[in-house]
Formats: sequence, structure tokens, C-alpha cells
Amino acid sequence: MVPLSWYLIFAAGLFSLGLFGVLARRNAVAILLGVELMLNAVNINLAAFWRYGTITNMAGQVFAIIVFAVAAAEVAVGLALVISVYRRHNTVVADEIDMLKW
Amino acid sequence: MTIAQIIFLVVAGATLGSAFMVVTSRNLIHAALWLVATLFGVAVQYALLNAGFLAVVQVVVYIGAIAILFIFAVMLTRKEIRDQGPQLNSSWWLSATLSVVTFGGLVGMLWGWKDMAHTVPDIPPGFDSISALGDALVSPDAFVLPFEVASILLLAALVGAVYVAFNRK
Amino acid sequence: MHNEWLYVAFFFVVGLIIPVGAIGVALILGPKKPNPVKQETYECGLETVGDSWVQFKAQYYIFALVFLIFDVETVFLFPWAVKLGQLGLFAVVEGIIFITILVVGLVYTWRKGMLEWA
Amino acid sequence: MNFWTDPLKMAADWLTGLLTGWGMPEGVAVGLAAFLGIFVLIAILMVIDIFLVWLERKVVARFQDRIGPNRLGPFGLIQPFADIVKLLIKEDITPANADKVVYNLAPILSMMSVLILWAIVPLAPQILGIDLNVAALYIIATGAIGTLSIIMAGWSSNNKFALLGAFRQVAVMVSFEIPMVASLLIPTVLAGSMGMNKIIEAQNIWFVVLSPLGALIFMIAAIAELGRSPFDMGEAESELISGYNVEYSGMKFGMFYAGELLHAFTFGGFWGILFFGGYSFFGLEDVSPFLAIPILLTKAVIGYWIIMWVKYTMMRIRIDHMLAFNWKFLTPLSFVLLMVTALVHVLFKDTSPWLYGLSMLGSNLILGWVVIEFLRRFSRAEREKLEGHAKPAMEAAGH
Amino acid sequence: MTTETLIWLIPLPPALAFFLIVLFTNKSKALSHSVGVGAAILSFLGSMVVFFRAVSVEHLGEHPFESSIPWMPTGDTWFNIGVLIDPLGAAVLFFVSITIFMIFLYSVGYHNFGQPAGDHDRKGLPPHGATVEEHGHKHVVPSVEPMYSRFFAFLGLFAFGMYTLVVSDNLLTMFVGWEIMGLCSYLLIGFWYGKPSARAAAIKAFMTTRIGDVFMLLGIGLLYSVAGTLNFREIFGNEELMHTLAVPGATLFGLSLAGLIALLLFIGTVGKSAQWPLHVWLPDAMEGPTPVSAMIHAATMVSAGVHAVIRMFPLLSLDHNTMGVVAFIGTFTAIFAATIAVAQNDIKRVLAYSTISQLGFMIAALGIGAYVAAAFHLITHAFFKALLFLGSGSVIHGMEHGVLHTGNHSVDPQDMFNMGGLRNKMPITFWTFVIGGFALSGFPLITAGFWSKDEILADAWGHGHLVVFLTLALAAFMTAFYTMRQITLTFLGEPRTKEAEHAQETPWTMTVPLMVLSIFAVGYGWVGIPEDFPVLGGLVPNWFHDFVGHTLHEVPEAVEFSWAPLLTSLGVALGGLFLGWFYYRNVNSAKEDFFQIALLKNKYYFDEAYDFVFVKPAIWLSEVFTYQWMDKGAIDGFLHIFGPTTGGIGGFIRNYIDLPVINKFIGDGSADVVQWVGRSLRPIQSGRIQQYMMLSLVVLVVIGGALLYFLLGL
Repeated sequence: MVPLSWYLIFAAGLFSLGLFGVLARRNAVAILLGVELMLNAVNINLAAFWRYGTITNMAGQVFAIIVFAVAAAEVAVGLALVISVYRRHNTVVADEIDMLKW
Repeated sequence: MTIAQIIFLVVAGATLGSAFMVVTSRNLIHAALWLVATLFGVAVQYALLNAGFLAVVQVVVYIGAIAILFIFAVMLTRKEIRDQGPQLNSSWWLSATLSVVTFGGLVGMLWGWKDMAHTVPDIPPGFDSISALGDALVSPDAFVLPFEVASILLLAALVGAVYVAFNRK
Repeated sequence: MHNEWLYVAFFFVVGLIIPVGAIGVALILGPKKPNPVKQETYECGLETVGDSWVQFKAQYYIFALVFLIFDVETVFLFPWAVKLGQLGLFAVVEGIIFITILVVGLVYTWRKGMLEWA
Repeated sequence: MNFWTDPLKMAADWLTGLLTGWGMPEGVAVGLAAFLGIFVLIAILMVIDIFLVWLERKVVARFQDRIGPNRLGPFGLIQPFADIVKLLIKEDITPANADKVVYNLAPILSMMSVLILWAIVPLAPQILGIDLNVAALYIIATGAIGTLSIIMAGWSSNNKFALLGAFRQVAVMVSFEIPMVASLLIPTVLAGSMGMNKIIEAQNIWFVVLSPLGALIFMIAAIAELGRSPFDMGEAESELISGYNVEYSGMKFGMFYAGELLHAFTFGGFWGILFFGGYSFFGLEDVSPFLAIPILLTKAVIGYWIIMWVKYTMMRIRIDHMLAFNWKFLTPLSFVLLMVTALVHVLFKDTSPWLYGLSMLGSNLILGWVVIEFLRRFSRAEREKLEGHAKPAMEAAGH
Repeated sequence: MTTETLIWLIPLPPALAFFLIVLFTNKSKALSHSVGVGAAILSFLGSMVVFFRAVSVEHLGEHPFESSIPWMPTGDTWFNIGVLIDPLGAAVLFFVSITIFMIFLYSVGYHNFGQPAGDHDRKGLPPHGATVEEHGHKHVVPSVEPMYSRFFAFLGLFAFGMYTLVVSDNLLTMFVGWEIMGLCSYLLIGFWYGKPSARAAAIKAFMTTRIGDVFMLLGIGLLYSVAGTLNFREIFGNEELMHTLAVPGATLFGLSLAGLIALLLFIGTVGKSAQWPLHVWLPDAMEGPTPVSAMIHAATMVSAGVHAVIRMFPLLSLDHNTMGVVAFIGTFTAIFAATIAVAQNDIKRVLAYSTISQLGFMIAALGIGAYVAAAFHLITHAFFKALLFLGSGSVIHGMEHGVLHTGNHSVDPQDMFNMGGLRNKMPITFWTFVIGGFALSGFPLITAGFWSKDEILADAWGHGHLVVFLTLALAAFMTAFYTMRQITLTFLGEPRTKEAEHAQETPWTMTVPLMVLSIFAVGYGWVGIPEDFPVLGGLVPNWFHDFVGHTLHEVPEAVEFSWAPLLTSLGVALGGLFLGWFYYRNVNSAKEDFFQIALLKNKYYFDEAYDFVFVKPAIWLSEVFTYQWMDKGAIDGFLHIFGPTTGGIGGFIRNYIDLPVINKFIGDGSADVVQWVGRSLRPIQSGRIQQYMMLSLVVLVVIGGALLYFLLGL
């Protein structure tokens, strides 16, 4: 069978790719895409630990579902913000969205 | 190497490849579609982990809703789709370094961890994960509070998103 | 390895093979005489004017948004529905609270006039 | 056990035996046998699909007071095969501006999203398909892939009308997915499981009796999900030329077309499974799979026929009306129904079946009556408001 | 109802009141204050029942009221939260419930309930008065606060936080209450958000206390990682654990684990209780609605900080190094704040600094191990300081009345040099203020302040901490001095302005709390008279020491009676009072006041120093490092790094040292400074999330790497 470590390393890779997306993409929507990757990496870990831990303890799956809800909320609000910013400032480039400075 | 391992490696490779395309492709719709591929790969991983519910939910929520929402959002903020300018910001190399360091750090930490080679326990016969999940979510001595709080979170997200994006003032 | 998802994967594979095969056969059998006019965008014979990336109504996004929230909600409801029979009245009350909270969100959106197409 | 009572098992055993006889490891042999079985199933489905084309054309012709295909073969039965040949030898055109990969992937995904639905269809008590414990959600998940294929088709065609059609279609599909999920939750609640097989087994009383409103909502949502009239905004011929698949031709269009028909048929089947007892029909299903499968297919065809009936009777609804109908009526109604069902189920499930069934049915009927009454009053008020405004103008015109 | 159930219920009414007011009743002023005051009464009654039941239990220290429920799953175990009322909790609950009730009642009068709406009042600004026509001629009367309901909502939330903090049995929920109060203090200080100074003060208070809170959270985390629980009794009752914690030199700087944890928690208290060096926020907090928020901050919330340290005393006392730090900070703050208080003219600022100084007394007492004395002073101080603040609020209210009468808004109703002779105008306020002031000064024998302060001095003497003793004695002397200065300038002599002549006594909702509190300001001292005090000792049993002392496992010994500290405290109190009266009876304006020394008046230039040490480097970092380097330097490569850097430094010197520093060092008003701080801090926020994330990630990687390298030896 697949050892636990494979899943964890896979998740770490996904997380790092997401991190790169979050840090390096200019487009705010693309940044949110990166965030999704990171959240998924976390979820893989949760599912893997559920499977490799005490299988009757559903905490891992419950947490993963909660993460789904959080991801949905994050996307909903995040994209709404991006659209709102786009309507006001006509840009979705993260570097140009720095109104919170003042 | 067993079949499961081969499947895992193939799927993981495809998933990571798609994820790489997500963060690098210039066309945002393509990035979103690559995200779908990545998410589907993750769903397959859940299925490999016998977490069928998570796999299906992954498809329903992520591919069916979140990816759609992303595509809609890209269409609505469309000025940038065909942006010929760079899609990565100027300090992307620093980000890349940081990501690699993060990955290295995570793997490094995992390396020294004694439970790494943990073998997978058998699923006890008659164990129904959906039923157990239902128990965990709604029975009062488990996660009933997070269950209810999740609905409040979703409510807040809905109200907030609707208000933020489309306040007609 | 006993994992019923393997068979689901077979379905996916076969479900891919058959349309791919059909289109592939058509590709082989069909003639290939492309010309620029044939490959133009079809708009009832009119010349295409402007970019196809027209601005879309934000309303589409609203519906997708509301859908996303409710979709996640229903995901929570499935384990609840499965276990409802055993857990009894307490679980029902929980579920009703859960749904009611979400319906409040729908009502809010409604009242804000966001569900109107105009 | 013989071929009459369990043909699938026999076939599988024979095939596995054959393969292991050739020196194949046991596991691989089982897998290969399953794969072949699935292949055969899907091939049969494709054949059924071809006949669905004929059926659809015949039915629509009758609805429109025509005869329909009648030239090739008896009752025009050969006609669909001629269509296939035509599709196969048509030129494959990819528009120059299209996004090639996505454009070609979309019809494949569209077809696939339908075919994989059959993974969870229990054909007979002995032929359960894959008995997933998340089957109800699986239906929604395949729907998600279908939605994706439409948006991919619309976007990659690089055509205003295609994109607009895709947007409309997706908006409708995602909107009606909520009542669909809610109505899927009702059999789940009643059966205490998401598994299709458990749902069928639990139907000592057909769920349509226990929850007629749920069945109705599921049907409406399914029609919207299929994008068939009156919910065919996505391909509104007169406005959007053909919607999201305008740029498709030949076999790729064929995939969308066949996918839609098979999808409709499949949903007819699921309607039968979820609310009409699936393969079961007064114990006949236990005699032989050769009886059970036709029972299920008959139910599916009946469901499919209702979908066609609606399609060829109703006019297309404007998209704003359609979305308003969903969000302001169907979604709240389905959630209220879900709450009521859950409550009644828990309160009465341990009483006698008669009381349970009657209270379920009663609660559904009362809810339906309340809703209709409410709608009647509301629309009358609306009408009076409108006419009240219109009247003076008319009077002025009259004088 | 069992006592435990009742304890659970105590924090609830204010929280419900908050939500009720916010969600439903905010349109109606009368309904809102009924809900608020009603909730306060419910909590008050509940607290009293709990208190009296607690007092009647024989060995409450060993068998406190406690009850807990599982809250969060932590792997295979659960994190429990619950309530605990031990003797200390009961004593604190007693004064907290009374003061909170009084705050609610007083707010009704303070915000001019029943008066007409102002002529041109706006939300976010203090009411300016309304013109009414009576008997044919117009005159101006105070107008009702426009955001009256909001105020009661905030008060409710605040009360919820305070009660939660007092009744919780573990550090985490205590911290939750602590943070709720932090939020409320921010909201209440910035209540009149229309005033820039109030906004700045609110931010300052929030940020300053946040510094302490971060350390406190670190301490909590460390404690949890070591002990695996945050329940007070589980930690203190586990002898093995306590031994592990007490091993000296286990962590940095030769501190034991207990010492480090206690130190971190103590830093939280330093922020919350406004101890040096994080005291800067408290005086500015007086920007809030005059007496009420001042009182929250001065009498109730800051006590929470001391309460926390007293709670953690068993941990604190394990390491004498930490004890030394605590004693030093307390003593230093006591004398340091007292000297500043002497030079302040604003009636509330004097009290604010006096509070800082008195809190220093308590902290110092804890630092020398005088557990009971600290708790005792905490409670007596809460009573008389609440009394003084409410009194000062009453004075200001009276003065505002005078201001409205004359219409001369240039007269500051809070400046003591504008007052004088108010004893005839506002007799109740005067007498209660005198009682409070005398209690603060430690007027011998009859006031509560005397007994508690005397006990601290006696402990310092008895335990041989001579330096602490002398410093505290000096601080006590100055306390008496500035208190009498305040009383003399405010109430005695002749009115120095027209406005003072027209000052008026305040309504009953304001004076009743004053009277109630003055009873406690006198009477509460009697429960803690040492047994062997000459003549009086033994007349009343030293109930307080006996009761609260049993919170600890080993009941602390009462120090032996000694004449030296008694005579000292007699001397400093009476001497200070006399000198204050003697000197200030003839002073009529700020110019004649010898103590208007620039150094004291400007609070030792602490605000300015913080600018220089923290704010400037932050700007430098943002300008040169974040902006120039991260954003530009990084792209162009290291070749160009020198250009931007030198440019940045040049610009920095020109823009940030030349003009502002010189100006600001001469400038006075701390409000200006705070505003400037806020403005200058902004450049560190480039507004670009990705930069923030990258920076935090870099820091995380560096810290993580360092931790791995040094701690795990990887």
C-alpha cells in the first residue's frame, strides 16, 4: 500500500505550488486560485491522517468538510471583493490594489 | 510496487503538473480549467484513501461550484484575460525560492518524523464512513457546534459577498 | 485491494474511450478541406463584429454565488440525512436550525433585490 | 444459480475462469472482466441512445401531428443509423479562433458525464452496478462535470452566442441543482442511505406516494438540469442560434446531442429508481434479472416520455422568470419540504406503516395545497395591481 | 439553582443585553437602557448570591465552586472550559459586580437621559446642548447623547468580558474575556469617533495593550505546551508539574519555565494594567465619554490585569527572578506615575496617573510576595478609584452645565485651574470626593485605603525589602499630596471662573452611585484590619486575610506587626495631605504652580521617546527595506541596492528627522503626537498583500529555521 509519507509529501508539493501562485501571480483571481491549491493540500493531509489514524474517529473527515465550507466562503467573499475592486478601479492586478495603505 | 502505488504516483504526478499549470498559465480560463484538473486529481486521491464522501464532495463543491464561480469571475473581470503583460510579478523568483524553501522545510521536517512509514490500517468490516460521519456531525457529543457554525459562516459569506460585490449604492 | 472506486474509474475510462473513439472515427472518415471562410465564427452568416468577449451581466455571478453557498450547505446535509433516522428529533431540530440559517441568507439576497434579473 | 437467475455472475465467473486459465493473476483477471463488463454495458447504452434518437423524433412528430421518420426500415427504425453514418463522414471543423484543446474536450466530457452516471444504476437485484454509499451525491457530481463541459464549449468556441448560451445554461443548471439536491435528500432521509440499492430496497411503499412533491421537484429540476424545454435557454435557437454548441458540427455535435438524449433517459431512470421503486415491481424482479431490467427500462422510458411530453408542450420561459421561479419558489419550497419530511419521518417512522404513509402523504398534500393557495392569492394580487394600473388607461382609450 | 449553575449564568445577561440592544432595541433609548441596566442588575444579584454563598462555605479555598464542560476536542482528549469561584474569585466578583452595576446606573445620568435632543449634535461627537424655551426665555440645557443605545450595548459587552474573566477557571476563557474587554475599551475610548484625538487614543490604547496581549498569548501557549492544561487548579494542584516548572535555569536568561511563563503573562498585565513601560495608553484613554469609560479603564478593566497576576501568583512565586522583575516594575511605576500626577491639570488625568501608580503598588506587593495585601488593595482601590472617577465625572458634568450657561466653550471643563469653590455648588459630589480622596491618600484608620496600603508597606518592611518600602512610602506621600492638591484646586477656595460659579449638582442617577461607593470606600477596609494592630486589632477579625489567603495551598502568614511601617504610613498620608492643602490653598493659576515642571508635565517624554525608538525604525524599515529593497531593489538586482538605500536614508533624514522630530520634541499635546504616530506608521503598510505575505513568510522561514537549528539541533 501507499505509505503515509507519500501523501504528505504530495500535499506539501501542492501546498508549495499554491504558495507560489499566491505570492507570484499578479492577477487577484489567480491568487485566489493559489489559495484553493493550498486549502486542498491541507485537506489531503486531513484525509490521509484520517485513513492512517484511528479510522473510526471521523475528526479528519469532519475537518475536511469544514475546510470545504471555509473554502467556499473564502472564494465567495474573495471573488466578490475582486469584482468590487474591478468595478471601482478597473483593475485586478494585486500590486495596483493598494488602497488599504491609507 | 503495487497497483495502488502506481495509481497514486500517476495521479499525484498529473495533479502536481496541473497545479503547476494553474500557477503559471497566462490565460486565466486555462488556469481555472487546470485547477479543475488538479481538483479532480485530489478527488481521486480521496477515493484512493477510501474517503468516498470527500471525493464526491470535492467534485460537487470544487468542480461544480467553486471552479464555475472562478470562471464567471474571470469573465466578469475580463480585461486581464488577454493581458499580454507578465502574469507573474516582478519578485516571482523570490516567491519561487520561498516556495521551494517551504517545500524543502516541510519535507525535511517529515523526514525526521518517526511515523512516516505508518502502514494503513484495515477498515473494520461493517464500517460505514457516511454513517459515522453523520454521527460525528450531528450527535451532541461530537461536532454539532462546528456543524451549526458552518451554516453561520456560510450565511456570513453569502451576505458579505452579495453586499461587497453588488451594493447598488 | 477492495475499493469500489476502482470500478468507478473504469466507468470514467470507458466513458472517455467511447466518445473519443467516436470522434476519432469521424476524424478519419470525414473529409478534411479547411478553408478560412469555413473556419470563421458562425453568426448566422453575418460578419463577426468586435471581440467575442462581451461584458457579462454580474447577475450570473450572483446566482453562481448563491448556488455555491447552498451547494456546500447541502453537502453538510447529506450525512445528516443518512443518520437522521437513528438520531431522532434532536438531529431534526439541528438540521432545521441549519437550513433556516441558510434560508435567512436567501431571504437577505432576495430582499436586497439581488435575485432580480434587471 | 443458473443463467436465468444471475447471468452477470455467471458471465463474470466464466470470463475470469477463462482469463486465469490463460495464466493471468486472479486480481487482474477480475479487474479485466469488470472492465469488459462495463465496456459492454456502455456499448449497449450507446445502442439504446441511437434508438432514443428515433424515439424522440417519432414522439415529437406525433406531438406535432406529423409521422416522423418512416422511410428507412420498418417505422423508420434504420433512420438513426443513417444519421450516425452522416455524422461520421462529415468534415470535422474547428473554428480558427477556437481554443483547440478545450474545444475538443468539451463534447467528450459532456458525453462522459452522462455515461458515468450508469455506474451507480442498479439494474436488477443481482446486478447492482457499483453500490456506492454516496450515490445520491454522485449524481450531483456528474452533473458538475456536465456543467463544466458546457462552459468549456461555450468559452472555447470564441463565439458571442455560444458564450452567452453557455452562461445562461450554466446559470440555469446550477440554480436548479439546489432543488434537485434537496429533492435527492428526501429519498435519502426516507431510506436512511444515499446508496441507490438501499433506496430501492426501502421502497416498500414507493416514495412517490410518501413524497409526491419531492418527486415533482426532482422532475422539474431534472428537466432544467438537462436544459430541455421549457428550460432550454442555453440553446434557444431563435435567439442564440443554437447556444453553446453553435460552433460544433459532425460527431462533436453528435456527442452533445446524443449526450442530451441519453441524459434525459438516464434521469427518467433515476426518477424511477428514487421514487418509483427502481427495478422492483410486485416481486417480479426477484424472478429473474431478465424481468427486472425491462421493468427498470420501462420506468425509465416512462420518465423519459414525461420529459418529452413537457418539452413539446411547454414554451420556453424567459431566463429571469426561470431563475425567479427557482430561487423564489422552488428552492424555498424544497427546503421547507425537506424539513417537513425529516420531521414527519422521525416522528412517525416507528408507528404503523399506514399511519406513517398517510402522515407523509398528508403533510405533502397539505404543503402543496398551502403553496398553491399562496401562489393563487399572490398572483391574483399581482394581476389586480397590474390591471388596476391598466384600467384607467383602457377606459381613457375607450372613451 | 445550584451555585455552579448560577455562576455559569452570571456573564450571560450583559451579553444578551448587547445583542438585544444591537439587534432590536437600538432605536429606543429608554428600552435600551432598561435592557442594559436590567442585565446589570441580574448579574449583580447573581453575583451577590454567589458571593454570600461563597462566604458561608467553610473551606472555600479547598473546595471552591467549580464546574466545567468539554469544549474542544484536542486529539483524544478534550479541552474543558468552566467556571471557578474560589475566595479570590468571590472577592473580585463582589467588587466587580458592584462597580459594573454602578457604571450602568451612572451612565443613564451622564448621557443626559430625559433631556431633549441637541440642536446640532452629530453622531460621534459629544452632545453640545439643546436650546429650550421655558417661561418665555430661551436657555441652553445639556442634550442627550445621540448614540445612547450604542453606549449601553458596548457597556454590556464590556461587562460580559469582565464577568467571563472573573469566573473562568482556565487561562483561555480568561484571555477571551480579556480580549473582549480590549475590544470594548477600543470602542469606548473611540466612542466619540468624530474627535480625532479620541480616534487616536483608541488606536493607541488598542495597539499598546496588544503588545502585552501577544506576550500573554505566548505565555499561555508555552504553559499549555508544558502543562497540557490551562485550568488553574489543575496546574497549581499538580505538585509534580510545579516541580518541573520550578527547575531553575531551564530556559533563557537563567529563568525557570515557571519564571518565563509568568514573565510572559506578566507582560500582558503590564499592558492591561498600564504599568511602565506600557502605561502610555491609560491617560489618553480619558478621551472617552468622560467619567464612564475612564472609570471602566481605571477601576475595572485595569484591575483585570492585576487579577490575572494574582491568579497566576503560585506560578509567579516559583521563580524569584521574575518576582524581582515584577517588584521592580511595580515599585518603579508607583513612584514614576505619582510624580507625573503631581503636574497634571486635567482632573481626569491626575486620576489616571494616580491609577497607574496605585496599580504599581499592587504589582509591587505581588513582587514581594504579599499576595493578600495585593488582592486587598485591588479591591479597596477599585472602590475608591471608581468613586473618585465618578466624582470627577460629576464635577465635569457640573462644570459643563456652567459652560452651557455662559456659552463660553473655550473654557475647558476638565482643567482644575478653571474650577475652585465647587464644594458649595455640588455638596454631595464634594463630600464623596473627599472620602474617595482620603481613601486614596490612606487617611489613617477610617478609610479603606489606609488599611490596604498599610498592609503593603508592612509586608515590604516585614519581608525586608527596604528599597521597595522606601520608594512606596515616597509614592504614598506624593499620592496624598496630589490628591489634596486636586481637592483644594477643585472644591476649596473661591470659584476661579464664571463657569465654576454656575456649576450645578448632578442628577440622582449620578449621585447615588457616588454615595453607595463611598460607603464601600470607607467600610471595606474594616474587613482587613491586621489581628495584632494596636487597639483596633481583633475588634473585627481579619476576615479578608483569612478568606482570600485560603485560595493558595499554603496560606500566607500575616506579617508581624511593626511600628515602623505604621508610623511611616501615618506620616506620609497626613503629611502629604497637609502639604497639599497648605501649598495649593493660595495657588490660583497654573503659572503659580511650582510643580508645572516641563519634564513631569510631558510625562517624561515617553510618547516622544517611543516615537524615536520604535516608530522611526519602523518607518525606516518600511521605506528602505520593504519598499526600496523588496519592491525595487529586488528586481534591479543587488547592483543597484546602494542607490535606493542611500536615497532612502537621505529622504528619511530630511523628512522624518529634520522637521518632525525637532518639532515634536518641542511640541506638547500628546494627542498630536499620537496622531502623528499613526500617520507615520502607515508607510510600513504598502497595501500590497503579497508583500505582506512574503515578508511574513521570510520571517517564518528564518524563525523556523533558527528554531530547528538551535532547539532540535537539526
